[in-house]
Amino acid sequence: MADFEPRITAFVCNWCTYTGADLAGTSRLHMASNVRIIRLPCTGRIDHMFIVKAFERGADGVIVSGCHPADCHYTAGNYHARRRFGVFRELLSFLGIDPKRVTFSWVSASEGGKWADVVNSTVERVRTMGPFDSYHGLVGAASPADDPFASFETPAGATGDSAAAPASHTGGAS
Amino acid sequence: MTLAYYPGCSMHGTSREYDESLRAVAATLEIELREIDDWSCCGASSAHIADHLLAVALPARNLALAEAQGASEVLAPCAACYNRLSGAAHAVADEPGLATKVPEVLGRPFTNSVQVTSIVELLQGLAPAIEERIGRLDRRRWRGNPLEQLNIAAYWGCLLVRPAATTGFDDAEQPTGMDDVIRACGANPVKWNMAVECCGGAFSVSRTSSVLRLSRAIIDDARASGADAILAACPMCHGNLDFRQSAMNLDPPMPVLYITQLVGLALGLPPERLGFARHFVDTQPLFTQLAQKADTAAAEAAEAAAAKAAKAAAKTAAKAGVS
Amino acid sequence: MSRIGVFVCHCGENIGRTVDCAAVADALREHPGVAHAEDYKYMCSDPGQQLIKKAIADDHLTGVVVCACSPHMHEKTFRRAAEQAGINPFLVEMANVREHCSWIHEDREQATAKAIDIGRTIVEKVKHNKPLETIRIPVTKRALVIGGGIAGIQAALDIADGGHDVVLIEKDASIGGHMSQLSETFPTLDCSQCILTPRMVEAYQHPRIKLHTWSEVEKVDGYIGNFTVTIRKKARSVNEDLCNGCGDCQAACPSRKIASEFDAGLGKRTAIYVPFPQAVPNIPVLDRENCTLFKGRRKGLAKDACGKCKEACLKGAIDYDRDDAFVTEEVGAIVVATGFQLYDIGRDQPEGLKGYGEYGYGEVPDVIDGMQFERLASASGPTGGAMLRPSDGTEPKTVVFVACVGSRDPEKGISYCSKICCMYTAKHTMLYKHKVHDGRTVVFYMDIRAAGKGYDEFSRRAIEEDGAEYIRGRVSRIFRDGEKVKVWGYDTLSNRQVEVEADMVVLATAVRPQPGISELAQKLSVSYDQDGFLNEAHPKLRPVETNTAGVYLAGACQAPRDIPESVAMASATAAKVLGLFSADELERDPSVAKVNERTCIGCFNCERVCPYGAIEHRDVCDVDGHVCGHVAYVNPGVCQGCGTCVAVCPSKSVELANFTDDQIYSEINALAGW
Amino acid sequence: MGGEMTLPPHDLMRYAIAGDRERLFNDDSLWLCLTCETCSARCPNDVDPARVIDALRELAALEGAGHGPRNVAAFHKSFLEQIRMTGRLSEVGLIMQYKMRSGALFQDVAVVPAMLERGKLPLVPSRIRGHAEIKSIMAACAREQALAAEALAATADAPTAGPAPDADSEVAP
Amino acid sequence: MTELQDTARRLLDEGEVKVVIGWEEGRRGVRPVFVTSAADCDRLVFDTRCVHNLATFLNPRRSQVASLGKAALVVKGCDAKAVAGLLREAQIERDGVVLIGVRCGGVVGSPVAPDAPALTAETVASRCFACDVREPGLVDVLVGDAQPEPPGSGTLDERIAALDALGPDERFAFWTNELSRCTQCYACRQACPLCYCERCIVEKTEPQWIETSPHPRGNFAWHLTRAQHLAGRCVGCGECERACPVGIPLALINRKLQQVVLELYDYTVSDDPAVPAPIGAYATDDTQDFIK
Repeated sequence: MADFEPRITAFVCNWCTYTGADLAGTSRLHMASNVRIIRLPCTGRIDHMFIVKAFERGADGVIVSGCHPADCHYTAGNYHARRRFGVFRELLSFLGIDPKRVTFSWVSASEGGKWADVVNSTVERVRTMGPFDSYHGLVGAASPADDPFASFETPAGATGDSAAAPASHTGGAS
Repeated sequence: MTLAYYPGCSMHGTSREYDESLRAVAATLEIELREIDDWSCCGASSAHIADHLLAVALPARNLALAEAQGASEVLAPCAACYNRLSGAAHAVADEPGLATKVPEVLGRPFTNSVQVTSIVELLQGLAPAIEERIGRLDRRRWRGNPLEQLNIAAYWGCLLVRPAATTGFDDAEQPTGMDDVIRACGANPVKWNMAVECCGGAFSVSRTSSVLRLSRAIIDDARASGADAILAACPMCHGNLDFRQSAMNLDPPMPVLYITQLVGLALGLPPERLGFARHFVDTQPLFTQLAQKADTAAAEAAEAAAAKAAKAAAKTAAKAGVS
Repeated sequence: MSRIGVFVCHCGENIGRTVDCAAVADALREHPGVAHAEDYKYMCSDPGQQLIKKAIADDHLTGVVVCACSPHMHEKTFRRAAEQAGINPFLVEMANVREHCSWIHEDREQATAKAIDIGRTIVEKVKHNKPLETIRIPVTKRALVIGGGIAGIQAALDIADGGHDVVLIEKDASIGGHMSQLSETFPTLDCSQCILTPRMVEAYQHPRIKLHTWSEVEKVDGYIGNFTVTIRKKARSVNEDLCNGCGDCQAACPSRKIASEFDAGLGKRTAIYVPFPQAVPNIPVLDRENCTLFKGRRKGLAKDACGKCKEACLKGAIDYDRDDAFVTEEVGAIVVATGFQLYDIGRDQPEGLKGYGEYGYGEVPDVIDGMQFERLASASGPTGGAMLRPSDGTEPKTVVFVACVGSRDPEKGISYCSKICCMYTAKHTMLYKHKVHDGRTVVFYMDIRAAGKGYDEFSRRAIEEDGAEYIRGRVSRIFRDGEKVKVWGYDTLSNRQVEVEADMVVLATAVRPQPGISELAQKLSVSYDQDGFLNEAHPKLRPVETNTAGVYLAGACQAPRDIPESVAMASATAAKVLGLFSADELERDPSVAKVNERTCIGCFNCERVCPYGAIEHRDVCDVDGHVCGHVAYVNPGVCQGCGTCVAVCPSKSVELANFTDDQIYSEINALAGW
Repeated sequence: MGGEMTLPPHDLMRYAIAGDRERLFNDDSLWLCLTCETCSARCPNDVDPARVIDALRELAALEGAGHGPRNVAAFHKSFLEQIRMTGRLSEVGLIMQYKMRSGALFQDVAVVPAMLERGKLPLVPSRIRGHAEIKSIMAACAREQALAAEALAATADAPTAGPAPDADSEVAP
Repeated sequence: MTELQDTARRLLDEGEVKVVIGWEEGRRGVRPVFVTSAADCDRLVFDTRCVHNLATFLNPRRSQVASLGKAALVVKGCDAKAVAGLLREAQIERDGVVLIGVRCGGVVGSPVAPDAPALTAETVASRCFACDVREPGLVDVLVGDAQPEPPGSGTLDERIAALDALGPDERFAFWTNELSRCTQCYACRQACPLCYCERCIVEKTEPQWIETSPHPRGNFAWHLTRAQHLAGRCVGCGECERACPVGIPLALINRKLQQVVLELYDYTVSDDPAVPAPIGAYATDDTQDFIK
């Protein structure tokens, strides 16, 4: 899958990784452009549903990154996140969603280089894993060609009455 | 304890006494040295200067042979061979591509599984065994361990301690392993400054003037630090310090012992079996000097003991008198 | 329906070079909810901000998105501009298309597409932004200064002179810090005691400064304006109120062979001691580690082995059974001025550092470090100022000074330059020559870094007037050779190996942060870099602040600093503190959590995870008034807005303003199409 | 050996950075290095001068810029020749070949009897069974070097990055 | 089970409780019963068919039960763990309920036979294997005689191990097939004693994290969230699986997370309310091998 350009959503904490990414910018460290960053005050704020929703909306990989243990601006947000995602990662894997699609990392405000590595290595790893068709196909995620805001009118692919099995639902027993 | 043994080319030639003393000590300490069958030269500095791949392949061939012959650890007493073998093992492990390129060049399988050990690591590990065995020697024949009078400077040279990445078993700047072995043998290690300076190595033949300059500085510093002899653990260093010393016309000359010879002496092995006769700087004066010092020391000790006993007897007598 | 204004900045060339700003503006103009979109060369400039104000007025904007640099740079600038134009500042957001896009990609097409996505994500977020009013909380107008060196003293004096109370804590028995150990200070060579002691006394006698020496910070709770600091007053074994500093106890103390920390190990002190004659407060401390009485007690002896100091004390101030006491102080701001320690070249090193085996790991007696030389040169030092070497007390005729020992040496684990050594090494050569006129000084250096006012002239004076031989090259080995100390080096300017037979060698070792700085940093939740120095909020724009509001940095705890810089930083922190105390109430970022009491079921997961204890229980009464349950309530004053409670709330009953689920959901949705 | 070199290690690094082949290869300093690794152990900036010098020597050999002073080159060539022939190094073989190549016919002649007396000069070189292997190893390495030489030649026309050495720069004898 | 009946009668007579919640003989096997008068206490039974987790009736949201007044609850070991969960999360006060613990030697798996069969390896419920609370600790009164170790093998753990052995894609196919039958009726939520939220996240619309149409997108999101909310809290009573009208093996997911929480944080769900749940607490040296 050499030419496939994976779509990666990154949930990062404002104090460490976001500023680390800023530092990567000020140091002009070039990296893959497949990652879109969503800023949160702390990894403690990152809910497991963010990851699921990112995949549902077409992401092929997700990055969750924040302050190193003991460095959290709010003292313990990253500790809670570490426990929450330690469990959630196993749950994802048990339900068949390959945890290698999700990168968890600590990147501090002085580690611009490390952020570039996390981005590049995740993009490379997800590129070799290929698009997340199994999940996107199943859940009828918006494919790039669709108008991104179609999902606002009716659930993607549904024909009016959402109770009936939507046309695009290719999963199920088949 | 059995060990694969990689002698290296000089063990059968210029440093035969090192081989003889090593085999004698090994036998005494029940270590079985199994020489690697059909070993070849490690290339020393010449291969190292010519071509990096050759410098790794030549020693690697010996590691491959050791592997094929079922060894997990190989002893390389010569510091240069130890450095090349250990360097090759690290190069194959660290440098990308070598792990596949080297077996290809060797034309034989090579999984880089053999651990390379230096003579100092081995003897430092055996120090307790040496001490314990010295304790069991019957002292009458030896009038006490004459080595206790021996002040000796432990000379490491460069290839045993540097580069730290591939040698690394002791501190690169202030190594102490040889001092432990010296103390285990009952002798006293001398505090001096040139332990890790280079002796001139391969220039022994092609640029002897440099060797004389470097080796002389080492011997002078040992002398200034009160050493009666220098302890070496490498045939090239021994060659430059002992064989080339005649050109330095030092008075008195500085005897240079191999570490295995010192251990041999401590274990009570006769000097003939340790190859002292092969030295250029005669070691006999050193032995006679040690023996004399041991006698005088024994005599003084006897006198002091007698005086103490006399004083104690007088005291008890006085006390008896009083009560 | 939202009417959002999108402004795409070229940032001169920084964004424009790789991102087609006009295309971004056009793309976002088509986006549902965007009423106005344009691009401009310098959005943060005054005309740029005018564009925003004009658009807000003309197009009745309900939200603004500025596609430019990181919010950490100009979020405040644009929010202030929007506020002046009449809309709530929290309806303005930045889309980071510079650090996160234009600077890190080359392909123009990819960078532009990414910039559009980033812009669209933030536009979607702003649609869900709510107007927020800043939170006002009361400020305790008292400051805490940690560290009684020159920086701490200066900060305390400035704040106290500014009319506010200060609590000054010092770990050692007396304030003064490393400066009190120095003999004379560069570049003016004035005696450090003469310029420092008056400041120490002034701080001691200042009515608004409360001094705790021999004390350390145990715990810090609360947040800016409302810190509660627990201070551990270590057991001094001397009652500060009764002691009049007469010194009889020190005279009576039998153990007199303890290495004095103040004299950097060269001099000796008694078990009960005052570190130096001009100590403030002039109250001794009993070193329980080396005191015979306490050694006996630790061995479990029935009868105390000593007690001479107690007998000698006429005021009865000595009290062996006094334990560590804890004091809590309520303060509104904290200044950290903990200073530095010198790198030690010894064999065992903390994790990540290596010692100098090639310099003998510090086992050669006549190889000393800069602080030890200061003590030799100081009149109050072990040799009374006479230049005598530690091994045999003779006067060294040749002294070699080695610069950059540890500093600029990534191999040993310290890559930075310690800044002050070039200057104090030049000073040392002058001090030595002023005492030993016929002596020879040799300095091995790599580069002379004397960039302060009058600094270079000072180092030239050391060479031209006092005859210091400066040799440009590193020293490869230092070893003891009989009575001499042999130094092998190289002179790269004359391309020759150099060997100096010296009588004494002074190493200018690296400056490192104080031990225990990382524990203190974690108590203050301040971050620190890999060398252990505390991280400032912004290296250029907020050098004395930290990311933790209300905590400020002064002096060498932040990076190697000389005295002028430490004093300047100290006054800067004082200015910040006085600014904070100038208003009765502190305006706080309104991005705090809020509980929807109707759907909260009172499981209090949120209370368990809140690091600031901002969650309180609120009773819920049924129709006829008696309590039928409890729900959570977030105290807006305490909440710092981390959002951990939002993530652990199973029923999503708590929302964090400005980072609500709505906003994040819409951001994720906006990425659906890319 | 730094004292005997006109270009001690840090100068070698400087000219290597400048890519000044002229200055590096027309000087014996490269070949006076004993790889005693002290420079790499002491460099404060994690530079590994020992490896750089090794590489420079290989580069010199590849570009046919010589093998250093006659004696040193003679020693190393003879050393490798010994290995090629018997798989091991016999001192006698080495000395003979070295003398022929270096012309130092009478060096250490006086010492030979003392050496023989001490049994330190085995006259019959011991040949290993696998000496064919050694030849193939050396041949393989030589091939690799040849490939490297061609690759280098291809880039040789690219201008060397270093400043053109000015005419009067004093070149060591 | 006269000891149980006598205890219930005593509690009602002394007026300590207003209602005793237990099991009674029903038309097709046993069913929960709310005994409010001493006379009805003889109807109380306890045997291997009592699979329900009665702790769910302590949920304050069940106003019709709450309105009966202070209750006494008959609890097996697993039920007691659920009560501990409710106490831990401040849903009930310890002195607001009387717990009658019953020594339990295991119950039958579903479907529950009308008569009380002897327990064999096939009929026993998979959750009873290696049960560590055959004698519940969190009780006011303990009735019934000691029970032997329940028979049977760790079928639940074996099935999980089998799933773990598959690759991610095969597991994804397995769960896609299982979850495709889910109609989001939330019976699993209603049956669970620890799903007591008045307004569940799935009913939140602004934003609607979990889509409630029976479409794979919502199904995966719902079951991921339900499992994550129960991580370190679920006592493994299996009621959710038993309540599921389309027979989705939900107990597998919860049991897997029990294993994960034990493996990562050495935490087993206990009937001691003082021990905090793992999610919501942390240790500075938690494992972080999965973090770069």
